[in-house]
Amino acid sequence: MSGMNKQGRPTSIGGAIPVMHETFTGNRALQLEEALLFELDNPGACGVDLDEPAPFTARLGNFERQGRIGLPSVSEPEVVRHYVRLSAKNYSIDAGLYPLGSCTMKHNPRLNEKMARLPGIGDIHPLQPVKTVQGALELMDTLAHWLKELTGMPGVALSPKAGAHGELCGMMAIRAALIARGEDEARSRVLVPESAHGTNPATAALLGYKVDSIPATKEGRVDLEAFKAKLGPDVAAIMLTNPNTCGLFERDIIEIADAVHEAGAYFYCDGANFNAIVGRVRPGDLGIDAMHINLHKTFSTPHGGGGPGAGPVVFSEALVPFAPRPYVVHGPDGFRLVETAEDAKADGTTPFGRMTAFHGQMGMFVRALAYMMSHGSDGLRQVAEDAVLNANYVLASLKNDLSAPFEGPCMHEALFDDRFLKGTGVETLDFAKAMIDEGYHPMTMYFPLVVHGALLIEPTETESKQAIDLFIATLKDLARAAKSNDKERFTGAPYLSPRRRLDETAAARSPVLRWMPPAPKQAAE
Amino acid sequence: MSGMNKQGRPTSIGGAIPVMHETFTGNRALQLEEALLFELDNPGACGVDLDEPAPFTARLGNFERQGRIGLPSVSEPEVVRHYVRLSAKNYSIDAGLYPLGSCTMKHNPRLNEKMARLPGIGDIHPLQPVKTVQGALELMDTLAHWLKELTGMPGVALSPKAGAHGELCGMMAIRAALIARGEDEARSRVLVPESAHGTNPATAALLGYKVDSIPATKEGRVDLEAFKAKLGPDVAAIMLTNPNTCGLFERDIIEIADAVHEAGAYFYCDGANFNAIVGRVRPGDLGIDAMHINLHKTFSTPHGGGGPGAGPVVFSEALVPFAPRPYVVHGPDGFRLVETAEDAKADGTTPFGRMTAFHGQMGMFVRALAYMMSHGSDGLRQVAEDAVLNANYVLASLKNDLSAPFEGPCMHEALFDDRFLKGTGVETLDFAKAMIDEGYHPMTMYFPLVVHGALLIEPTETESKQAIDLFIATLKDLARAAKSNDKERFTGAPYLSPRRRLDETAAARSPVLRWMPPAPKQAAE
Amino acid sequence: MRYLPLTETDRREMLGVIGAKSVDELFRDVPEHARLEGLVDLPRRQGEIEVERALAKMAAKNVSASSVPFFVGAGAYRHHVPAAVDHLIQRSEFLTSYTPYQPEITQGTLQYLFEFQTQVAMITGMDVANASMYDGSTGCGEAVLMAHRVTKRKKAVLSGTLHPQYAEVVKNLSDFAGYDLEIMPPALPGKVEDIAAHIADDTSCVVVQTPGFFGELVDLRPIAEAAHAKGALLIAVVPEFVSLGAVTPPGEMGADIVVGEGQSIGNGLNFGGPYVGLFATRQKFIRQMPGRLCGETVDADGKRGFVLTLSTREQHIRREKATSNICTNSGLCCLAFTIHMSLLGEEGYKRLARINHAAAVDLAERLAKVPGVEILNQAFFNEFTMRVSKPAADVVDALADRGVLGGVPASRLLPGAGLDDLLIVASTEINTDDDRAAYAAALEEVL
Amino acid sequence: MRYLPLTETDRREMLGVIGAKSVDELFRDVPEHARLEGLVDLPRRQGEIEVERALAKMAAKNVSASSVPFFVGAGAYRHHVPAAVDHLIQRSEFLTSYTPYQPEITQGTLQYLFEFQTQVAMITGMDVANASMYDGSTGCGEAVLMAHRVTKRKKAVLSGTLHPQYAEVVKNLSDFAGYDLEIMPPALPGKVEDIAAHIADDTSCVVVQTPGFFGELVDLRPIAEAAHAKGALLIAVVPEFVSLGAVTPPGEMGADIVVGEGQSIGNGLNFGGPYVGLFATRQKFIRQMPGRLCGETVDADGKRGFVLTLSTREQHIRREKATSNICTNSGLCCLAFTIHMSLLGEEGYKRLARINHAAAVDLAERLAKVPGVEILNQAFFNEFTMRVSKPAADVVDALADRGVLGGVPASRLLPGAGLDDLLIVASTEINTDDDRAAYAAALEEVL
Ligand SMILES: Cc1ncc(COP(=O)(O)O)c(C=O)c1O
Ligand SMILES: Cc1ncc(COP(=O)(O)O)c(C=O)c1O
Repeated sequence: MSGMNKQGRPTSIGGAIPVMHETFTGNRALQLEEALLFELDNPGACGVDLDEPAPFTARLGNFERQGRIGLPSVSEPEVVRHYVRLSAKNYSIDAGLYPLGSCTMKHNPRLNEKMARLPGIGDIHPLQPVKTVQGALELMDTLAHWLKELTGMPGVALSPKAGAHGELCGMMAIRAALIARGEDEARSRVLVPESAHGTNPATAALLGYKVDSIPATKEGRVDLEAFKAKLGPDVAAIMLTNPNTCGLFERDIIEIADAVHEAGAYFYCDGANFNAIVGRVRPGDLGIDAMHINLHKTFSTPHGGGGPGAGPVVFSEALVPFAPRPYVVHGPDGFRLVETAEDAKADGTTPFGRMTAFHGQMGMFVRALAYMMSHGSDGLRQVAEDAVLNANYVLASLKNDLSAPFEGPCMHEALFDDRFLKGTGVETLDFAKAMIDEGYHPMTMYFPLVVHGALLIEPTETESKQAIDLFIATLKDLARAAKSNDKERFTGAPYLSPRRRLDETAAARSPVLRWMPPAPKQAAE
Repeated sequence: MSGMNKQGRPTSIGGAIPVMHETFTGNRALQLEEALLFELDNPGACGVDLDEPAPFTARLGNFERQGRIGLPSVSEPEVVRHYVRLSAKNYSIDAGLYPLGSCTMKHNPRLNEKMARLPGIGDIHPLQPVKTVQGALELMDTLAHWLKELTGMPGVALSPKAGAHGELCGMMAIRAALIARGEDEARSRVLVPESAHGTNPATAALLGYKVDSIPATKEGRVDLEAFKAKLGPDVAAIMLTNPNTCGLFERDIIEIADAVHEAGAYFYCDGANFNAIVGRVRPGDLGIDAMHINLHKTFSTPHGGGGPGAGPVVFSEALVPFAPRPYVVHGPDGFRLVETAEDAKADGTTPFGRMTAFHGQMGMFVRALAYMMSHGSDGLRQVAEDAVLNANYVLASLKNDLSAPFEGPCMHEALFDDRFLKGTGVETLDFAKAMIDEGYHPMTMYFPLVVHGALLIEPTETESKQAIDLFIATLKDLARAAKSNDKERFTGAPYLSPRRRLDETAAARSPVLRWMPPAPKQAAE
Repeated sequence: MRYLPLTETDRREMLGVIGAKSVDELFRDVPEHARLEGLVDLPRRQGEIEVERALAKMAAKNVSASSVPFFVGAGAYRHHVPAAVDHLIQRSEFLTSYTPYQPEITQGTLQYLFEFQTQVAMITGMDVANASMYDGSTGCGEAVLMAHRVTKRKKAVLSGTLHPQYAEVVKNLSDFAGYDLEIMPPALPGKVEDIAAHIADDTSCVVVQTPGFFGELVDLRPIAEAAHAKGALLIAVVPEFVSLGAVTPPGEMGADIVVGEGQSIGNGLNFGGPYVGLFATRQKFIRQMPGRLCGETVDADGKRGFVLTLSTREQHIRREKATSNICTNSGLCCLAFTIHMSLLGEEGYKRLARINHAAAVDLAERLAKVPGVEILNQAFFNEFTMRVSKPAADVVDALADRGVLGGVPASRLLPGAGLDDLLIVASTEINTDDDRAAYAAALEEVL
Repeated sequence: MRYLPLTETDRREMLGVIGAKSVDELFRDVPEHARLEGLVDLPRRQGEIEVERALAKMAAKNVSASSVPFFVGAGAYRHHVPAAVDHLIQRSEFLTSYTPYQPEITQGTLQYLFEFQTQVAMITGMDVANASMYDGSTGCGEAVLMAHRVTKRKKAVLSGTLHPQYAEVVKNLSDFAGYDLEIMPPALPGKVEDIAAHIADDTSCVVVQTPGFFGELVDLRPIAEAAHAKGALLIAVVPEFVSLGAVTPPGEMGADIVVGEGQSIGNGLNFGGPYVGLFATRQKFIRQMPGRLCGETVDADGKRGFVLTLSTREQHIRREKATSNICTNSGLCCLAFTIHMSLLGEEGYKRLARINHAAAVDLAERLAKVPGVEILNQAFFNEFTMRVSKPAADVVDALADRGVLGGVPASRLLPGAGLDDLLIVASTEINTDDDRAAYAAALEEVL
């Protein structure tokens, strides 16, 4: 443990040491305030040097833009400083443990960033002649091969843009299969466990399905009996997350799959948690029909403050024929792209359609492939094992300090509820905010919904034991403080971040969604 | 001015708002503590994957290394986090105004970083066959051309590694010329103004010269009479900085040059402040014989926390024949390098020798050239004008709040002394440290030596008026506070930085210059 | 393995704390026959050197846009991205952070999203914009669904100006979600598309692209009028966002929703993704918008700050009642967009647009002189369509053999539509005069 | 101009505050005839696109090491630099900060310097190291001056193992500073250099390189003994720092000062610079060291922190009495070094060294089979010298024509020394078996 850590030092609010808390600038040494970009506007400044084109006759018709747009004029040094200062207001994986359950905030190797920027990868156009992008198609084909091998599934659609888009893709394939069977009209219900991520019901609803909720057992898993009772000839599919959002493996998954298939429905699996089992379990061996894979979770493409991601979907034999365009095939003259309905007809397939323009998130494909190749079959298996080990270590170490709703072992994440806070006046939210002062990003809170005041911790495999030990010690200290009436440490938290607690209610009540130029000052004043 | 700045808010120490000042981890939200690398050691972890070579017969003789070196074993995620966390403890130009006088902390364009990383620039070996590096030699030749045009001097040696190394190079050329004239023995004295940067006397002394100090006038410039009185047949050279380290142009520079030359000596100019006059004044028009140019100042190659830099030296006709190897020549078959004494003989020149292995700081050359080409002749002139304008604006705005020892106009930097702090109990150092809490890097302090408690402010041309206005307002507020007895704000400062004032005396008294493994614990305890 | 910090010793100690004998025990909930005993059939771990070598080899098989005269567009455009952009988006604090759900320690992301929303709203001439969609095509699909929600109608009309793959995406979504759709035939430049005639009382929206797929600028005003007269919305689609530096924005021509592809600003070609969907609308529709929104507020000390807001529209709160299922969006691409736009500013953005237009006009003039070429467009921005005297696909292939990437044959996206002789060509600020001369010369050879 | 934030309005306002009519007034101290009225005769400002194009064009005229089988060494070595290194050194906080004179807000730089010093001391087997010199060659010059200070003597002896350009740098400095020097003739592998015989009572130091310029490893122990017996110091020079992962460090063989070139770790070839000089010595000599030193201390709250220390040795405090005139050093290259070394760690560093050695042994074995080649070395690390049957300079040229960069002819650095048939060849972890096979094949063709 670092000699610099103050473990064991008492925590206090206020106190005797002279702490300077207001400065003239509002800055706090390296913690710098930053104006809005628009407030930096200085007409005449510019962050690029572009020469005015030589005089020519415009051919814009009547569509020449008139008047000011309102964009601020800022020089390059100021622009760079603006974003560097903003960046310093963010937490990141590179700064510390980021235990957001379900989000899989793991290390993002810089090799992958470098590979994505090779001119032969980053600087090619999706509609160049295919003979000029054979390497790109090879890369996609290689990625597809890895994904199929790792999941044990025979087909994959690479194009979905993120997990939720993958869900849509998978459910569309299911729908297409049902249409092909002439059962689309009849099957209007989709079963979704209570613990599911919001995208699952949203996806099903988007396609017009009725969402039917499956209750959970006391062990945090699908209630098999309740589930079977809900099955019927009007069920199109089940959308099940496995490992589930409580961080648990669905023990009955094979029975579930069998029952689904028996009922003539399909089994969609939310694969957001594939990182827990990669290399150790192949979803194809569990009876799954379609599953998306968040390349930005399991395969570490950076989350980038909210995206972009990539959500390839693997398919069972039953669904492969319906997988969307485009896809890559390897023919005698090299790689080809099947892009249009005509191409598909020629290829003898029946894709349900197209999810997006072009071919998917190439920039994420190369990163994910670099990650996979770096780990290899052995390393990926170790990824799952270490992720699960780290989570169980957290669960075992904290179960007496926090409260755990379910028995272990867990998979890649450890779920706690708020029973340990009962009577303290501290809520899950407060507890999380106090972690900020300690230098941690909070865990996922209030999700999954099946548990009260949930605290879902996913350390991932890229955290060291040393880092996790300090994290555990900190949470123990916080739990102790909460229980010993040190309420202000929580309800006022965070104290030390660039901003203290933000008023979200006010924000939603009268939304201010953009900057507006200040009203011109009145001449008389 | 930013709406987020708290100008006009009173500053107080301690106070009523509950400020949490100790955390369990020692972290303060985004301000994170970080252990020493060695404390992260975890044998078995490793940040690279290298395969053991296939068995082979070593040919190391008896020199196989035995035993542990002691290097820590750390995985890549931990290494990345270590340095990201360390970085967050640094101030930088990208974070804010960095007004270090004489150091020229200006914006570092990222284009230049990108250019330095082109494989054809960053990934070529200095001893490849010259026919495989024609573009590199062209680049050096182009840079040389720009430097000669900008300075109005006929020759340049590119190889010196930094400013001080350039000084050495220039003084060696002077010495070589004196040797050629048979006057080396006779000329043993070098005149250096009191206000000179430490490298000037150190350089002269390194070459065995007696350093003779020239006093300054009340106007902060070389005392012409005193200087002339010091001239004599034993003087080898004068080393003069112009604009000088008080930020002033040496008005009598041409008279000085004439007198130097009349006395049979040479005129070395420290060109660290060339940024003040680039494009407006050519040192060649001032009678200078040799001058180094800090590419890392005037031409914005990044300072990198202390280096690397580059210090090319331009030469007058008198010194060109002695310029060191290597240099580039353009012949009928393209560019050639004159590397060895033999090459030079063939080329008919008489270089004094060699400053360094290989050919100099190519990585800096490309950055500097990209910077020059971006600005062009017009932009570079504007650089000088804006640098001087910004400095004069600071001087004019603060001269009534701080105390200015010399009349303006100044050149690229504004010098203040500590008279304004008289009787406040606040010293220059305290004043500077209080700036840290306000989010500023302090200016250069206690330099130049000709002024008491000097505060030397160089805003550079890449600061906006808005940024400078806030800086000025902050210094005014600090000056006001110092004068109104708010002493604690200064003497205890900084309060808000990652570390508070560090004990430099203790560090020097019993130096700890490296980490040592902790002594093994005694078994009995 | 370099990315895995745990050592065997760590693992043993941790298993001890957990009270498990082996890691296998932790996987005991996995049905036995589904537990893989050995390794999957894939290569073992590799070092950086090997991975880099393998991927660089693939990359080397592609012709990169920087290596040839390059004129390919049709929905993705090669522009110069200032070096500062790529540098800044790689900062750890941006690259390796998550969606800003904890605003106290994600003000960096939140503030740039707020600024991004403002820029998009200003440029499109709309009131508000969201914090991005996946890309232009999926944004287009979402816009149609939103129009259905707003109008409570079920039928959209897609103009023949719309990028065929965008149309396919809308159709796919529309079909599966059970909505109606009318897709008009390709709208060739020179012929006016009478879309107003297709707007009926049950039409929820019309979707029109400008510059259109064939490069032609479209007058949205009459379409907006016709749509509004029937209570329908006008959705304007702008895949080349640089155009709005020179061209009247849809917001000033009556559009109700503007969907854009932001790739052109700050983002590379990337073989088609990731890109960034821009989505702007009128204030009154904000509660029907899909995607994340960032809003201004204050913190406990009264200081200005930003938060994600109106999340009651979103799946993580509203689940099956959400306006969209989108979760992860295009965060980092927004950042690239907004940084590049900040560098450009008002003047730079407009000038960039003028340079693009000049480049395309120059190219059109040069190519028009090549025998066998007819330029179809009247009013265009940086892209136009030409009729060539041989099948366009063959022409493009033959040009590629001569080291020129000359554009997109319409038949690649619209096979069997009788458009085999049409070639869509773009020119931007990255093309030099030499590039355009090389194109004309090569085309002359090929035709 | 994109880097200049001031606008004409700003300038006017600021001149007003200053009380000047024009900026010319601010330059009034410049003698009139030295004021340039017009612009210097150089091109005008250019945008990023143009600058990038021009420099890329120059770059394209060079054969980059990554594009061919590459075996050039002789003081600069191509190694794989992990991607994390280059990413991290570009962080604004490292790249755009100054020398850490204000320790409260430069702990980042200071801590890595402290760690760097520790790594260098450990690897060389010495007590302490400084925070870097410009490069190995100038560090070597400084080491000789330091030895003169320590011993109060004036004469150095340079072994024939020393890189000829290092020797030139030392000679240059030594001559101008008025010291004596003996430079021994090139020490070819296979012949033992009797340097001990050249150590006299007035000898301040002997300077020996290992691996030597011709790749041969040198036994420093007898030299150290001989030097110490006469009260002289042994300065060991290590230009290929990867070697110390496999080879006994100078500190264990009696060296008093170790000078290294750190380029091999974390830093690219860069056509010769910037590189990073490593400088280590015994505790007792610290006050005679040149360059910056970082030391540990505590802050006002008692927390551990770091500062630059012992600056009374340095020019900014001591001026003409300083131990050196060095100011700016190689900060960012130290950072690259220390990050790469952190990634390597004990195991990685040693393994990297073994891989290098294996690569060179394999290459030597392959080339030895080529008719006309004789390998001279007995004990070497990743570099060796071969005698070839034609002038080595011609051989290297002919190899280059065949797309192989085959090494450095000794005659390039030692012309006229009768060594025209010697070729110095290095192989590192970046070379594949195919690379080495290609070399052997090309060499066979050429000889
Ligand atoms: C369980 C689960 N399902 C689906 C998703 C949606 O994935 P994405 O954000 O990539 O659309 C997430 C991501 O947050 C998730 O955690
Ligand atoms: C006036 C002056 N001269 C010389 C130098 C030395 O230059 P360098 O640090 O590049 O060796 C400096 C830099 O600090 C300086 O300011």
